[in-house]
Amino acid sequence: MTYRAALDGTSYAFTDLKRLLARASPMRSGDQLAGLSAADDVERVAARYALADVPLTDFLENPLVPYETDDVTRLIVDTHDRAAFTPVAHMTVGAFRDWLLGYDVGGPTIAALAPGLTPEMVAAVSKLMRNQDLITVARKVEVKTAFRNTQGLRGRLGSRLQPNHPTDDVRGIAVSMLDGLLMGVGDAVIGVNPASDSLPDIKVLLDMIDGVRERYDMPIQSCVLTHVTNTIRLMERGAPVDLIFQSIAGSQAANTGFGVTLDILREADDAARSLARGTVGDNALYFETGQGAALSANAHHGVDQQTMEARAYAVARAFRPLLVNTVVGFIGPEYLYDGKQVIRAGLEDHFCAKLLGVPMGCDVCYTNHTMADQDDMDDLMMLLTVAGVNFLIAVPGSDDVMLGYQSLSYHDILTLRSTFDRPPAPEFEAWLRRQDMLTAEGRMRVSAPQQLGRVIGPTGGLVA
Amino acid sequence: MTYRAALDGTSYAFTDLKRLLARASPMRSGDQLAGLSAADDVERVAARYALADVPLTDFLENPLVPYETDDVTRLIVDTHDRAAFTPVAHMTVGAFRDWLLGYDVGGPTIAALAPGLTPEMVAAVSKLMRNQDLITVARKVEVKTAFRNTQGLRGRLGSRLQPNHPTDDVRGIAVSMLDGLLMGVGDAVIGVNPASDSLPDIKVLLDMIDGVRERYDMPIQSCVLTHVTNTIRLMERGAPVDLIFQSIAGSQAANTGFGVTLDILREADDAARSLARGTVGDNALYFETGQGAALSANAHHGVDQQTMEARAYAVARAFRPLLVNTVVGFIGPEYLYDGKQVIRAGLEDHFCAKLLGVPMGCDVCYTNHTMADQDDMDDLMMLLTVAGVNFLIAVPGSDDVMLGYQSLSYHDILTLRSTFDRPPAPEFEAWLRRQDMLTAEGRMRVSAPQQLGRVIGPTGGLVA
Amino acid sequence: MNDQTPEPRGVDPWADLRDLTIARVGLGRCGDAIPARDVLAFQLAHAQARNAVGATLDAATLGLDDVIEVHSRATDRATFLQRPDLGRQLAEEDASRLPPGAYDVVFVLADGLSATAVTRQAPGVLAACLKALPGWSVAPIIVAHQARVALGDEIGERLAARFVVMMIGERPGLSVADSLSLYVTANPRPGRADSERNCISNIHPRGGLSPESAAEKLAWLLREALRIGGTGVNLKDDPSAALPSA
Amino acid sequence: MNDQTPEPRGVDPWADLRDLTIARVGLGRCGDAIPARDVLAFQLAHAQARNAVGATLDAATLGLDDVIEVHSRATDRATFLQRPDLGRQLAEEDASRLPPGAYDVVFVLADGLSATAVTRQAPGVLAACLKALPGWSVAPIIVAHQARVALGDEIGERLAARFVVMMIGERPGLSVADSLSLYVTANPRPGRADSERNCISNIHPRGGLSPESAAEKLAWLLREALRIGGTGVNLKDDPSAALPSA
Ligand code: B12
Ligand code: B12
Repeated sequence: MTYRAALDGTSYAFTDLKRLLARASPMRSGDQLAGLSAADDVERVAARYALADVPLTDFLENPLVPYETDDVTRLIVDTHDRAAFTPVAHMTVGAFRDWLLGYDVGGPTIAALAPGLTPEMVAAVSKLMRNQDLITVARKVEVKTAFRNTQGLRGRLGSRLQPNHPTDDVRGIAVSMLDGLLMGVGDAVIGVNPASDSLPDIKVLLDMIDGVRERYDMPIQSCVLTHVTNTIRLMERGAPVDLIFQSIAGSQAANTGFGVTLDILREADDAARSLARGTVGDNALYFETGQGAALSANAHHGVDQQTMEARAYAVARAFRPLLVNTVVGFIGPEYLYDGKQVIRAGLEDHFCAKLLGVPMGCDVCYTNHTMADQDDMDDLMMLLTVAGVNFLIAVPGSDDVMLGYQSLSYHDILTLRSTFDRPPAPEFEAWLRRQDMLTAEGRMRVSAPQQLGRVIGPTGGLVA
Repeated sequence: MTYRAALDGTSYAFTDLKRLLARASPMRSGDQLAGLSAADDVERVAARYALADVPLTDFLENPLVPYETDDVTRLIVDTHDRAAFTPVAHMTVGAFRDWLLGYDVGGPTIAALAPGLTPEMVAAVSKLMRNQDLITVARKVEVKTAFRNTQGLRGRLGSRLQPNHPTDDVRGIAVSMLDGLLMGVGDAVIGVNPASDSLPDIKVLLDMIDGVRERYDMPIQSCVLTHVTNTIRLMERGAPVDLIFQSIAGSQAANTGFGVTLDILREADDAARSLARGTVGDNALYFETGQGAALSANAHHGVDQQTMEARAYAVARAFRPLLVNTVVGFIGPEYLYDGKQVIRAGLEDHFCAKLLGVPMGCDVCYTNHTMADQDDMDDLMMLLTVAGVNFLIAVPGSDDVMLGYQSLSYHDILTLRSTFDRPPAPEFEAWLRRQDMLTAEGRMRVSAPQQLGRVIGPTGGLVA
Repeated sequence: MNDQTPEPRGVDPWADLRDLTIARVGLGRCGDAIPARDVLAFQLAHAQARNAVGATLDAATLGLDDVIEVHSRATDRATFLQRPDLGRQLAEEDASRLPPGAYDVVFVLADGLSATAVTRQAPGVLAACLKALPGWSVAPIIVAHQARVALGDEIGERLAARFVVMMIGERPGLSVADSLSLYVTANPRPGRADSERNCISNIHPRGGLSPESAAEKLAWLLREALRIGGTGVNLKDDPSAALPSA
Repeated sequence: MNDQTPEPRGVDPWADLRDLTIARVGLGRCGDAIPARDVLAFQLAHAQARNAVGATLDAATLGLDDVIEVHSRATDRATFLQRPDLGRQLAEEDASRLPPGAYDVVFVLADGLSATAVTRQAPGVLAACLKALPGWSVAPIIVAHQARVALGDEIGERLAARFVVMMIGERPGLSVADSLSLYVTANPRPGRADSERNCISNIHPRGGLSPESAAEKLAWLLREALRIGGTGVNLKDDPSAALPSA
């Protein structure tokens, strides 16, 4: 089906929905790389005019990636909830945008709608939104999840503590972890990316973090972000696994490139739930996504990268995860060229996920081959906090010494908490208070490492 | 005096303070145009290392623009308050940055310091700050002023209503004004830029706005932004002048290019005060500034554009203005190339002005020859609101049909008020309530133009 | 698209008022935001305005005889945009083509930031100006490429004209991409400050100044400048002040 | 610069702990923020890391005899950065220079995102690997320019090697700009997914993996791959699982 718009006498035609969506996307290096972008800004606006008139039902009737050969499409189509969709079933994409922005449409209304929305619909509507619109709508929605604490509550901001080390040295990781805990970071998860793929090495890390958690009776959850199949094996061997991690993407082929299937994820979910290690909730999966992952695996089916990203959220929500985050600037300038593109993508990803009911966080980050710097990250972290992001990721001094990129620093989390009055998860906040790490005004004291000294012994030896 | 830094064995020398400041500035097209930028990022960081070690007193001893030939320098030096300066007199620029960020240093401390700070000191320290630092420090400071309402109160956000028209048609301007008032915009000032330089034409505008103000008993102030010498003449003829406007810059030569001297500004201030039209205060001047104005007039004395801009604030504060704003993206890409540079400059300008005790607002804007779009403006308007900006400028639908550039829209002011819970000046808020234009939750109702129908008669005829 | 307006759909309370200005008034609201249709209209105008900045001036399309074409030192559009300093200086090879004469005024048609403005408005405005200045000795018409306002200073000096009038394209706006300005400078020479000029702006057919009104204002300014001995901030468009001494 | 630390100046409670990691721990605070000295150190590292991305690989400096140099279809650094697809395909003229042989393994020294990593680490790592694989039939060493990981697939296929080992420069980080990875792929051919490879990363002297440890891991992976019949997610670095069947 061809979509059309006529502007000032010139008429523009877009031969199908996926071309229309791609042409309507803001300028983005990944879509240019894939040869999908609009030829110029006028064509881009023409595509948006045409898109504004597309009925939402068109997305149900015309899957962008074939149902027959793609299990993500099947998941989207087969789990679509027609009843939930009813309130907006008669709308075009343009009307849907305006409706979402209305005062009458509150968080609960949008949350009730989520099972009736498909990733393609939310990607489409995001393309008609300015940055402020993405923020205005996203901040209406509260997506709560829980394991040993409660994430996603309005007015709070979670954080992942990411204490990576180039050789997964357990003491080195413990030092970075200590540094973060002393700054009140880590309620969302203490999550290590392991440099190594070795199961015994990974088990050492899980044991160390769990030991510290138990010793200090911390209401947090841990995770080592190795491949899901590794984590399943580790669980079988009795390792203390709280959350199971996996990178996911928006097509079956892209997930195959990551070495995962929906079945493996189902197996992981069952395994985690059966352990029942959560105390206040049972959301036990953790997913990362990022625009460009599908294209990078040549598994994008001619669909623009932001729509493919939104499809990854459909995968995520099927498994009721505790945490999902886009590692927005991580893959590099081939997909998001500069700070401006990273900021826009971060806001889009957060918006789309929240509309789909996904507990969305973000790794506000960039690589050294991207045209971006810490000023852009300051902007994005603040904008996402305004938008009500569930959690952000932080590393010591913004420098991830294993993954070779820059994320936020622990200090940045402090800045956000002070500036926007956003405490961490309530259970974790109470714990910080019990440890006397908070001042009366709720600020983190400057504590010497001895405060949690038993994490690391005085000579640097690990006491655990 | 030469300033030095050694990095990894390479040593860098900067022959004087103005070169050092220029090399320490973030990459910026105006400084590149002036041939003042660092050669590359490493030299830029080297300059910052050297700058961090410069004692603040160096700026007092080495004026960047000669005292003998520049009255702005004389103003800065002659009005410098040594006693107020004492708390930081021993510090280097680097120590000053860290001190400003400390929890102990609150708004009142910084406000007390202001008369002891020179524009060069605040420009210098801003160069060692990330965007978040500029925000963190600026939001500590409250700069209050008043005329018919109170501007600059913490937790509030003012707005200028800018109802321009290509031929200053009084009815056309009234329509744009009505549109803004119905959206609760205009407490800072209803300020028209006149296309024409004709005194009779300008008087018609002043009479119209003042008539509407009186009829509705609105606690607002008006201004027609013509040349200060025009406004003085108009006052002599009995025109209802509330605020006197002038564009100013950071050197005597640049001000000469604008056709003003400090004496003319003094005369203006006296004239405005003698009318005593303010009800709750007597701040009666309004200034606009913007990075690049001095360079554009070839009056920058080899000083980087951000430092020259901060010097304009020294001119401003000498006249206790009600309002000052940077028209940050207005002059064009020759001075601020893209959205990133505009955002950074907006945050710098606001920070520097607040540190100097200036009641700072911003025209969040860009021209059509700049690499920027409305998304960048969304980002900047939100960041400035977080930073506690006194007021922002807005025009109908973001499109200034006379000046040919894009500012914020009236709607954007609504968005900021809702998102950050920032009502306008208290006197104006009370007025809106009296007119029944606010809902119980403090949101602006959607009112038909008939609400303030007497501004414009039903057939479009001006009733005033 | 706008569910919040209290009026029934179809009745637009802004309809009459909208005729009074080209400003984007009465857009309606969805929550605090601008409705989608107007957001898109804005984006389209932005894309078009950006294209307008890049347009170039073709002297042949102006329909004028005997113009002298000159260039600034900015050799192309990209350089022009980034180097305003070069746009203010005459290309070396063009200087010799401007011999001095006993001229009262020289008109320069300069692309500035909108070549389209010059193409569309300048011929009409020029004709009206010439008509409004009977008896004035007018230098050959100059067409200047990649020109900023201050380029007129060098042109005027070389031609030894008493006044230079730059007819220059203003930065393209969203609603009007072809607006022309006249900048008038007495005794032009490089180094003149903007405070030594006067300006008549927003000449275009979409609610802007008409060629006739612009010409009338120009004629008034030029005569007044002769009377007070210069242009600039001291020359006020203020008939009531001028009257007593007139 | 840090007034808030409760400890007396000069006593740094982090001193010992800092030896355990190159991460930027214990920075101190001014309010919520990082002190100026560390902000500047960060900015310096950033400027240097950005320069490192642009570095190019000079095969002559590797000190190896008889290498075959090949290029991807990305003709220069800028193209390489923007077109990962081209970095995964062999330049047409180079294909013929890779005749098939009966090789167990081919080592490719590939610049990837850090030519410096290859220059500094690859010779040592290669030597250790060759030592750890006695009896293996090793193809001529390939040096690949403007190369992504997947370029090894085409190289391995042309040489008819059972395994390809890409020794490739990782994206430069702030603290380490010369870290090397090994990516191992069995039965290489274009179209292999990343799930069909294994990876050994972070090989560098600043707290990273040593050449010997990397070589040992590689040898283990290659032997295990022979045993289970392939590389990828099914090949787990999990000695306890391998043991029973060993
Ligand atoms: C960038 C990156 C990614 C990107 C790759 C996309 C892209 N276009 O660049 C994304 C985010 C998709 C990714 C995903 C994963 N990654 Co990764 N990744 C990296 C990182 C940070 C840099 C790699 C690099 O510089 N490559 C060099 C350039 C020149 O290569 P390239 O051709 O441009 O890019 C290719 C490789 O990066 C490769 N790749 C990336 N990660 C991995 C992981 C494995 C196991 C393999 C075989 C290949 C692979 O995929 C790219 C496309 O072909 C490294 C850390 C490091 N310091 O090296 C971790 C790293 C290599 N990844 C790792 C892991 C575990 C994963 C995941 C398996 C995580 C998960 N549980 O799902 C997934 C799946 C990867 C897969 N496709 O099978 C581990 C590997 C551990 C190990 N020794 O096996 C590392 C060391 C760090 C980590 N813990 O995250 N990754
Ligand atoms: C950009 C601009 C400015 C910039 C100019 C800097 C720059 N580098 O571009 C800044 C912000 C500094 C500025 C300042 C002022 N401006 Co102004 N400006 C404009 C604007 C929006 C666009 C001009 C344009 O497109 N020029 C074309 C390009 C190609 O020229 P250029 O060589 O690149 O730039 C030169 C001119 O723009 C010139 N210029 C700019 N404004 C003015 C004003 C006057 C009176 C003169 C003589 C020259 C002048 O200065 C630039 C450097 O030489 C116009 C509105 C419009 N629609 O045209 C108002 C406009 C021309 N400015 C106006 C005014 C009143 C002023 C001020 C006098 C305000 C004040 N009270 O101080 C000051 C002082 C100007 C001066 N130097 O004497 C009025 C003129 C009214 C009139 N008929 O006289 C206009 C029409 C609109 C307005 N009300 O603001 N301005």
